[in-house]
Amino acid sequence: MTFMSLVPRLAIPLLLIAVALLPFLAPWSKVMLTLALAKGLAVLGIVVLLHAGQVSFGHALFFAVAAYSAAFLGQAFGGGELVSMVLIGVASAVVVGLLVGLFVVRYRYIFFGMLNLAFSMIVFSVLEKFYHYTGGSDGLQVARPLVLGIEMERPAFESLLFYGGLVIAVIVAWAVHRYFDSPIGHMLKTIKTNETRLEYLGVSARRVLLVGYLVSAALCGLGGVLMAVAQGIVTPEYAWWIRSGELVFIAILGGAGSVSGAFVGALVYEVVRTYASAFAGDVWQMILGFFLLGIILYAPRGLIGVYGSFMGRIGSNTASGKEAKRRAMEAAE
Amino acid sequence: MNLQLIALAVFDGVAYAALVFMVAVGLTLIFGVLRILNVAHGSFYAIGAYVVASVGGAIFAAGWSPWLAFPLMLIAAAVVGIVLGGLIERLLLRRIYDKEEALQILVTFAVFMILEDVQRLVWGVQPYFEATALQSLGNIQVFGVYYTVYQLILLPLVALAVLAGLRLFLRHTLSGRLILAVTEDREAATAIGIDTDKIYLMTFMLGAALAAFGGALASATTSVLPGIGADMIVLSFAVAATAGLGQIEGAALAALLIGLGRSFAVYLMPELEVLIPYLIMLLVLLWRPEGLFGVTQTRKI
Amino acid sequence: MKMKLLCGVAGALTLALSSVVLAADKPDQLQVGVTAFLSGPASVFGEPAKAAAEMMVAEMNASGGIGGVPLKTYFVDEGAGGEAVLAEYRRLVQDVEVDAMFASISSGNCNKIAPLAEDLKVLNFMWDCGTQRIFEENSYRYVFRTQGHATPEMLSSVLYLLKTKPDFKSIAVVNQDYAWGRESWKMFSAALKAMKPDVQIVAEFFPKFGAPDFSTEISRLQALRPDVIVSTSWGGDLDTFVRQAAQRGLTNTSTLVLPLAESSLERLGKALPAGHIVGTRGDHYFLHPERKSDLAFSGFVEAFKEKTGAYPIYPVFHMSQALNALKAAYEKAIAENGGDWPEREQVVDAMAGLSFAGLGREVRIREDNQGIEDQLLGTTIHVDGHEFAVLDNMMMFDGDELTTPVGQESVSWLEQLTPEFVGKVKVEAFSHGS
Amino acid sequence: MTALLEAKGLEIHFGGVVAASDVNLQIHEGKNLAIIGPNGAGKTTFLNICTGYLKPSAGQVFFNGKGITRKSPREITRLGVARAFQIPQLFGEHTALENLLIAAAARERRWAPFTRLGQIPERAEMMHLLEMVNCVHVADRPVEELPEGQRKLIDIAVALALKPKLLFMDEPTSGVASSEKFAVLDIVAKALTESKVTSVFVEHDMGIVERFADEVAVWNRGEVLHRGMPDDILSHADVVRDVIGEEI
Repeated sequence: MTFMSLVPRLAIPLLLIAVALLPFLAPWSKVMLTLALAKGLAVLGIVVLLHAGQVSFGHALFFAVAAYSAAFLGQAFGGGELVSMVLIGVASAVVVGLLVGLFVVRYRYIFFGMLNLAFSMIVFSVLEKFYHYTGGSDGLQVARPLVLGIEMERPAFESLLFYGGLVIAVIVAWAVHRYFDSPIGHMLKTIKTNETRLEYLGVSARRVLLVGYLVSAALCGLGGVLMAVAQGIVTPEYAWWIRSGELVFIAILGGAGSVSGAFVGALVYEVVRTYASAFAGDVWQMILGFFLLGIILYAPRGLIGVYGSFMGRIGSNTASGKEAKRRAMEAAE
Repeated sequence: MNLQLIALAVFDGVAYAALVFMVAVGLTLIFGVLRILNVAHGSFYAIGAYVVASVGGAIFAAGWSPWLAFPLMLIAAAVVGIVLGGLIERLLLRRIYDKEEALQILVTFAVFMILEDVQRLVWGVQPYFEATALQSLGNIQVFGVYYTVYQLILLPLVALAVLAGLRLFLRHTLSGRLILAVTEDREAATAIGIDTDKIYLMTFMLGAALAAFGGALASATTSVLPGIGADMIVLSFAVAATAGLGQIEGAALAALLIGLGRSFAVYLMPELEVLIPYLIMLLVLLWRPEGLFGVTQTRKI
Repeated sequence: MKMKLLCGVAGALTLALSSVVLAADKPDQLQVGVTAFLSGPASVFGEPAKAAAEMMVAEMNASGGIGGVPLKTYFVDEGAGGEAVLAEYRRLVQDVEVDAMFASISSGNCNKIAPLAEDLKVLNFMWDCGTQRIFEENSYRYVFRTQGHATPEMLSSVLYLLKTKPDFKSIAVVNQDYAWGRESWKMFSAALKAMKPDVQIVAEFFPKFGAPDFSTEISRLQALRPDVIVSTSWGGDLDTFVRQAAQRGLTNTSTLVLPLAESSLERLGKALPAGHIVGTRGDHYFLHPERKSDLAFSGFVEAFKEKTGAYPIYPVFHMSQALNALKAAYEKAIAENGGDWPEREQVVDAMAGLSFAGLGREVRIREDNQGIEDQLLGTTIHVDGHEFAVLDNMMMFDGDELTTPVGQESVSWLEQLTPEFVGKVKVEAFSHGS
Repeated sequence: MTALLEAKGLEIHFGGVVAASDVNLQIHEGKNLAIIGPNGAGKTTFLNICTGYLKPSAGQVFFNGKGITRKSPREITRLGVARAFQIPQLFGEHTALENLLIAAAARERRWAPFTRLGQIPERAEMMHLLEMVNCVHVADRPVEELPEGQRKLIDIAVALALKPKLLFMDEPTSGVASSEKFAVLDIVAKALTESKVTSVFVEHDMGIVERFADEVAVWNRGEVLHRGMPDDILSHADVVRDVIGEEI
């Protein structure tokens, strides 16, 4: 086995280590990376639905529901407790996911996307309008919660969020990976390719999609809670349609359907966005827009796909080229 | 709520619906033919408004007749539709017709993001306000309340004219019939030798021009500022989806429904105002998944 | 396990680095980060403030900077969204290691940044945001406000209304639907109900922030015919509302009270008719009755108009206050340090009880870190020489009397005011010509 | 002989086209029934009604004596009725083996989220099925890459993977090269016998009908015209004129 053929297999652990070490070099980046993780988790939710060929333009809804649940919990208990925030946040995302999901899994494609959009805009409007309960468009503060009963200073808390988030992300990514490889995960994929056959196997496509929908809602919820505690504030903008679009954007950017792509995409997006808005304040949206166009037109498999074919090209000079390419793709997905 | 207030709410709702219709009908037309949900549609609306507000501001300041405001709106809409719409269709959309729906929407989303910053670079971030057209028509008093003639009479008339014009165009001209043919059955239309490329281009330019025209008309009644496109696009999504995507007359009715719903909310429960369009859309789609006038399609096995 | 080891090594490394203590030598430059809206609707405030900051810093540096050290500014766009602002704020503090931060315009951002600044131990001036909550709910060492807050702004508006139009019966409100719109109305109505208990509130509208159209609300208001309509809106929202109200004759039947309209006067042009009440969020007015003949003031106003094409509005004044506060604090700290360049903590100590003046009257930092600023209001009038409405029948209110006392909560403090307060409050009057 | 499936008085029309008009038919256990008839006679419609894809405007369908007229394809499938399609309905991105494994997982209701599809206990059984339809060599290739003939076989294998009591096949040999048709049907027939499945198949090739059908039903304009043993039916004058003649 040559060194080159090892690279793809090591890529993800290497990237993880690099990300884990970054905050030591640039302390300010810790929170940015935490936010990237939060978005990555939510994007993973989008990826789950993309497996079924469905695109939700309203998934920021679950992000917001979980974030607000955590915020309400924090306010009700004067600070709150991180673990319960995560649990309650994710649970409420799942409950809302069930209510919304029962309706939307009856629809496909554009109607699926639009109905999700409608639900998210309703939640957005409610969050924005019912000022006395939700703090209106300014949102709610999320005070730094206790962690298992321990009060933490900001630097320690931020480190905990980042490294804790990283560990959770790795576990969740593995779990989603396994879910995709399970029978019901494969059935989810068949909603995209042939739903009729699935029904003719005696399986309810709606139920399969509902399971996927709940998984995606839970993932968005997890991302939402992490975002809420990392930022210390939740706003209705969490549920806005542009937020949902951003999640889909990142999913495509990273590599549609790819688990690791969700996080790679989120990381790249967050870095580009932060730097673009710092150094090209007038045109950061434009930069992101061109970036997105370039990806869709020239690299439809996203960053992960670019990486895969890059490794493949390097590898093809060696005897085990094909093998390296296959591994790179495998490692990527 | 007495009769007077009901009448007032209806007037407000109709004026609002007229503007929303203009944008939504372009969106739905494009979807019907190209099968692409154009997120950048809101940008055409905004750019139409900006062009009229800035050019109008300049020429009226130079002492030109205020009546030029009306032809200016038409010209601005046509220019935005042909130049911007044409460029986007030829350079971008043409390359993605065979891609997945999600990617198509994202391409228009990217265009939307780019155009947002283009507007900011060209027109800055300060609001424009150019109400010459509105002022030149004066006010009218109804039930002791002053309305502008522009909003109460002109806008609904223009919307009706656009609706009638579109019907005429689609039913009674060759180009229009070709568009309808492609809307109804894309494969069949291609099979009988219709030049779909040309139809797509024409439809996209027409749809973009309608959105820009909506913006041009709105510019006389509102401030033109960054972000108006983003709000308008979700609203016109709601209208188009409520009507059934691709339904032109349906869009008029849905716009009216949403416009009236919104203005009655302002009178009865102001808190619900922003919620109304989405609630209406949701209820309609839950009851009729394809929208009020949409058609169900079954798959052949 | 591996992770633990890595953390340990890297941790030791950071410790070693941070233990190299830097002596307070005179730096090459004094770095200041400024958050302001450079995009989005609120850039109507951010852009002029940025232009003003650049002009004022250039002028300060030309005359030796602060204690001989030139200033360098970094701008952060609040329009990029809360999360980008916070990331950039951290980067400036932790990476660039700025000496002070001016943050921010948005109250929402102030809410987020105040605790962060406290944790990062960086001197932070809330240079423009109005929320009164921050110092009422928490106490801070590093966070200061170099201007007044929403309570004196609202209270002075109510007082001006009651003094100039004591007989009005009914009032309606049209505010933007976000914290400022809601909170300002809560305070305005609390003060109004306390000092004029028989007032009738006939309608409360909170249209969406950035709403492009108020036609429906205006129809409703015309049917209701309130004597007074208050709106604390600003920017495009205020412009649109006033223009549409004027077009449809609402301004003929109701008096508008617009506490933030000083920032819209020039843009509104002739659309804002005479006879309506305008506030300035402090004593901020390009024809400041006490300063307009002052050469430093009028020179700046002219230069600003020259550079940006518009007269300075209140955020420009707020920026001048923040910069002058910084200068005053450093100079005080240098003096207290025997002429040597002060440590950062010494500068923070010097903020206590600091007085400074920007383009308006003198501002004083109170013991809760809140600035005390006087309030100027007036009624619109159209005069020759200006293409837009200017202020007449101006009143200057004393900030001390109008600012919530330390340790009290604004709304409950306003609620215990009495009708007698209107007569007791100290007022200086000016007319347009004076 | 008991009727495994019974259709009574089925009616359906699309616009002006009558696709089923008083269709009555019994399907007997253990027999292979061929349905023949000209295009547009309503053969596929009959299959669509029996498997729940279409709802008749009148009439009823019974399976094992139980009414299934208003049931969905999913419910009918779960009762033991499987279907192979004229255009193969497969999961294009999945491999041939995975297509079968998904069917097996559906049959056994394997919903546990952390079991791998490739490691379910039915794997050996599915490999055997692939062997039966001569597709083991393409087991690991995505079905969208395979030629139509193989896809047809896999489509039938997917239906068989459900272990149905009754199998509907819509033109199992269309799209298969004529030189291979018999070979293909031999494979299918063997598999059917091995799994003891009753079958109903729509077919245009009379040679195939003759060789594989135990019974034949003739369709025209939404009606069942004749029913009987292959030899009798295929020599029937009307049938020769209306159906077979057209086929040639």
